[in-house]
Amino acid sequence: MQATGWGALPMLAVMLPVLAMVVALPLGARRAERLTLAMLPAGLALAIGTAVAVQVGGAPVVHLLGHWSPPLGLAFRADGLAAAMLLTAAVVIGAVAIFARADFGTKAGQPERREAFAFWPLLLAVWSAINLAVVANDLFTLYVALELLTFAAMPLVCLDGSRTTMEAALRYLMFALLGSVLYLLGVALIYGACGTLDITLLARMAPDQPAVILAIVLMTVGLLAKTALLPLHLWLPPAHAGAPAAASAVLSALVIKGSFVLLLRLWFGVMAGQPMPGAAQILAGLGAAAILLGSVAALREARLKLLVAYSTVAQIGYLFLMFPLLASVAADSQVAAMAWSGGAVQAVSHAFAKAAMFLAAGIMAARFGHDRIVELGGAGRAMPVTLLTFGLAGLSLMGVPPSGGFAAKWLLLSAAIGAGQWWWALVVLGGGLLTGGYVYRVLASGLRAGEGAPDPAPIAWQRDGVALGLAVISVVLGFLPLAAFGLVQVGRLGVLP
Amino acid sequence: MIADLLLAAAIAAVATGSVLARRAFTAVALFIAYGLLLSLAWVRLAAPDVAMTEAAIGAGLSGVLLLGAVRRLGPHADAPANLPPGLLLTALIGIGCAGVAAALGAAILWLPEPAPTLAPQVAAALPTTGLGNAVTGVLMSFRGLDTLLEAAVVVLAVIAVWSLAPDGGWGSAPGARQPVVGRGPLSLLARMLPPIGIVVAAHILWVGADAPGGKFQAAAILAAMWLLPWLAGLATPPRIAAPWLRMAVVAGPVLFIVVGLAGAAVEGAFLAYPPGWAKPLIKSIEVVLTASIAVALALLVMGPPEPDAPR
Amino acid sequence: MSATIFGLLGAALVGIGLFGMLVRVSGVLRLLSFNVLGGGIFLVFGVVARRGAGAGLAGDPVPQALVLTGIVVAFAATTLAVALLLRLGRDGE
Amino acid sequence: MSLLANGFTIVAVLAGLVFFVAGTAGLLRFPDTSSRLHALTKADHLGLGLIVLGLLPQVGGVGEAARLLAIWALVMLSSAAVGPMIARLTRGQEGAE
Repeated sequence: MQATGWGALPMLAVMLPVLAMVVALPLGARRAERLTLAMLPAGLALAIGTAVAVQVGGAPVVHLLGHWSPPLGLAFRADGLAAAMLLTAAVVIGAVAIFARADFGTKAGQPERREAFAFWPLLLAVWSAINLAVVANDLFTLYVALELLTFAAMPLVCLDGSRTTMEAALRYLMFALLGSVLYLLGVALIYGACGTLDITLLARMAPDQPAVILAIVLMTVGLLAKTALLPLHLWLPPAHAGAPAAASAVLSALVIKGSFVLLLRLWFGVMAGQPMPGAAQILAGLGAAAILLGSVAALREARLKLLVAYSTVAQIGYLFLMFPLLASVAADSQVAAMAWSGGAVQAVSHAFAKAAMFLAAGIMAARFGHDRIVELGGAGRAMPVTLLTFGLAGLSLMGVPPSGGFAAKWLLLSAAIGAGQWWWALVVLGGGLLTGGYVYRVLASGLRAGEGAPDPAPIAWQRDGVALGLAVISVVLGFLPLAAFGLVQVGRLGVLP
Repeated sequence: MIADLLLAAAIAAVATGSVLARRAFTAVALFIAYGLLLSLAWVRLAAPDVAMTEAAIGAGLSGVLLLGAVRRLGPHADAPANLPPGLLLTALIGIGCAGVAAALGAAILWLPEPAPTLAPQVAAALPTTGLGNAVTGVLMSFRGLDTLLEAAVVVLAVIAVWSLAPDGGWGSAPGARQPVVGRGPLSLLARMLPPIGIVVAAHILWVGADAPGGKFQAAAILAAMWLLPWLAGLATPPRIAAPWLRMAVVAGPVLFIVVGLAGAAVEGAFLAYPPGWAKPLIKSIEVVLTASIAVALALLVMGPPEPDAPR
Repeated sequence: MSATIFGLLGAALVGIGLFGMLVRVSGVLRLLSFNVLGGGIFLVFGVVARRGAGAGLAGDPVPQALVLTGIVVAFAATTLAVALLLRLGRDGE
Repeated sequence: MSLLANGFTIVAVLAGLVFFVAGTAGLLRFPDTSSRLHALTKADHLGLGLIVLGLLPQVGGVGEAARLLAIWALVMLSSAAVGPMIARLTRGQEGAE
């Protein structure tokens, strides 16, 4: 593997947040907050730069650490999917950071608070970990990235210090640790069988030893536990619903995507030579079950934040519909390209929509002092922007045209028909209807005249603004011409010569 | 051969005992034995660096941590968080785990022959780093990024553990206050051992460039030399608000990242050391990193700040 | 030969630790099982390293270095879990 | 000379092993904690001491010999500290305070 120009961009996108996270500890809460805010434009610029370099060059951007090339050394490799995720992470983290200032900010002269001390470095840690998880090209470096992600996400879950969230955090930690060790076991087997952990080199080797197959099975189970695909989703609803709104947004939008991208790299990079259509059908079957059961749970849920969390369980299901489509057709075919784009756009548009939805839910819960859906009457009058944000994000999740969610679902639908697997198309359509059901429940309740409409608490307009901004992005993604999604095709491992 | 079989049988027995023990205290005691026996296995596998780390961290620090947890939880340590699975489910899980172990064993037996290895490449590239210990070369040069990220993980763990502090104690000293034991044997040990331990740690760090040893092992010993007086009630840890303490935790990782970024600026690649500078730079990073990791490991064992700790 | 013995031991330890993690209900015992499992996985790395001996080295130093990193990361995970367990135990009093 | 040294090593190490075996048997068979501790510490001191003594003629230099002796000294120190602590703990909490 050769280093390419502009390789320093993804490297800095990983290392600067790491440096900021480490430095934040001695700086203390107040200066850590300022440092985070100062990092936002830099991180966004690096992500845009990487995306431009990938798009213009038409090839992945590679940085060889210490000039050592794999297999001995380590490489950062930003392909189109990685660039898209870098951009998503930079925007979502930026919005969440601005949103969180009201909850976790420290005023001049105020003593450091525990929550404020922890929040900013944890946010920076999530950022660096997700960037690392999409650009690192070595399976063990990716293990460290996954651990970084877990160690940052777990304390975010129980930042409020209540017993309920602590229990949710413990359950999450146990699932995540089990997932990590299964993944690590796979790493050991792959090294033993192939003598390298570099994904690109492994993809060229097209290994088919039993040890590698077993490794992929173990790693897949481990990563599914971290991605929370049904039936390994049990930890997600209490963890994502219990966390503070800003943290929930990051957890649902970004953290689960790290392990998902890694799963794609394993299945369609390392194992590109060995299509596993049977196993892929099982994964998509679990995905379909997640869409169905997650949506039904969301329909029946009485609490707003839990509803949004169950919606995440359902939307994760869509991500797995691309597996059998990619596994059953030639890697360089049109159908494969559509399925790949569909999955990638689903990951990205869900990130924006879900972050917007959690932030909106957080604003409502803060204003009402509770998040019981039936008692949200009057929200439409008292906080129209918030409800609009929720609605726009909901449109994208449903897949109503024109929105990012529509683009994703339409691509998946066409790919399913193109691959002759029409049953997954039915799942996509049915899932959209169910999503519409639970989004409608919230909107209908919010638009009712409420006798107990709360006095407007002084909540900064920036909070509504960033939430609305994220929702708008999730919709606007659908206005992009399809060619714009060509970015995520650049450097797809399975189609490399 | 027979020695290996006996050792393996002993390790498996101790592990089973630890996992199935009825009382948490027994389980932890067996777990410490497990860690120590495992480090013997590492010696047999010709990995002295790992053997030292396993004994120091896997058995030593983890043992102290878990024993402390069992003591502080008291009866809670044995209390189930939820209902144990029924007999049938337990049997099914057992069959499943046995299946995983069998598949894994088969996969290991069928690993390709000759084994793929990077040893020749490491041996060929090692002279450019000026180091004699191949493991240190991998950790600090070829896969320096992993080590750097791992140092960041340790800092993050400190932040995460502190974030679990109960309300009311923010800024105070970490960990529960330890009873002062006065003139007992522990006190004697806590006074006599640290000077020796510090010398040993410095030695292990220093030879680590060329012989088995290095920063993790040295850091674990240093951390133990701080924990011992703490456990004896002789040393009160500083308040977590203390700037120097926070600086100490991050100094090593910061230096590592700054050197890495300087490499990117000067040599065109993150963590590229200029020719001839590799060994002195690596040694400097290792010294500072050892101190930082030692402080961080000790803080991790002590736990989050407590409201009843001395302010 | 010793590589084979310890390889099979590593596989057995993985099974034992996994069983403990799934069956034990007390938090501390679950955590112990996680560490037993981790020890088994590291042993598999060690066996891979030993099999890769060559070029004057008694073992492939790359997997050995990975284990060193892994042990520290696993320890950090254990401290996090212990802090959570202590917090939950203390609130339960 | 080397024959004599090797013979000494073999005899001393074997004797050390005998003490270890006896100590282990005592640890397993003795009825209460105090006598178990007695067996354990005696095995530690005498067994390890004899093994270190036996290995001394085999070492390459003063440094190695010093390290062997240091190991012995450290084990003595720690068992001297830990033994009474365990004894005190098992005597019950009232004795410990």
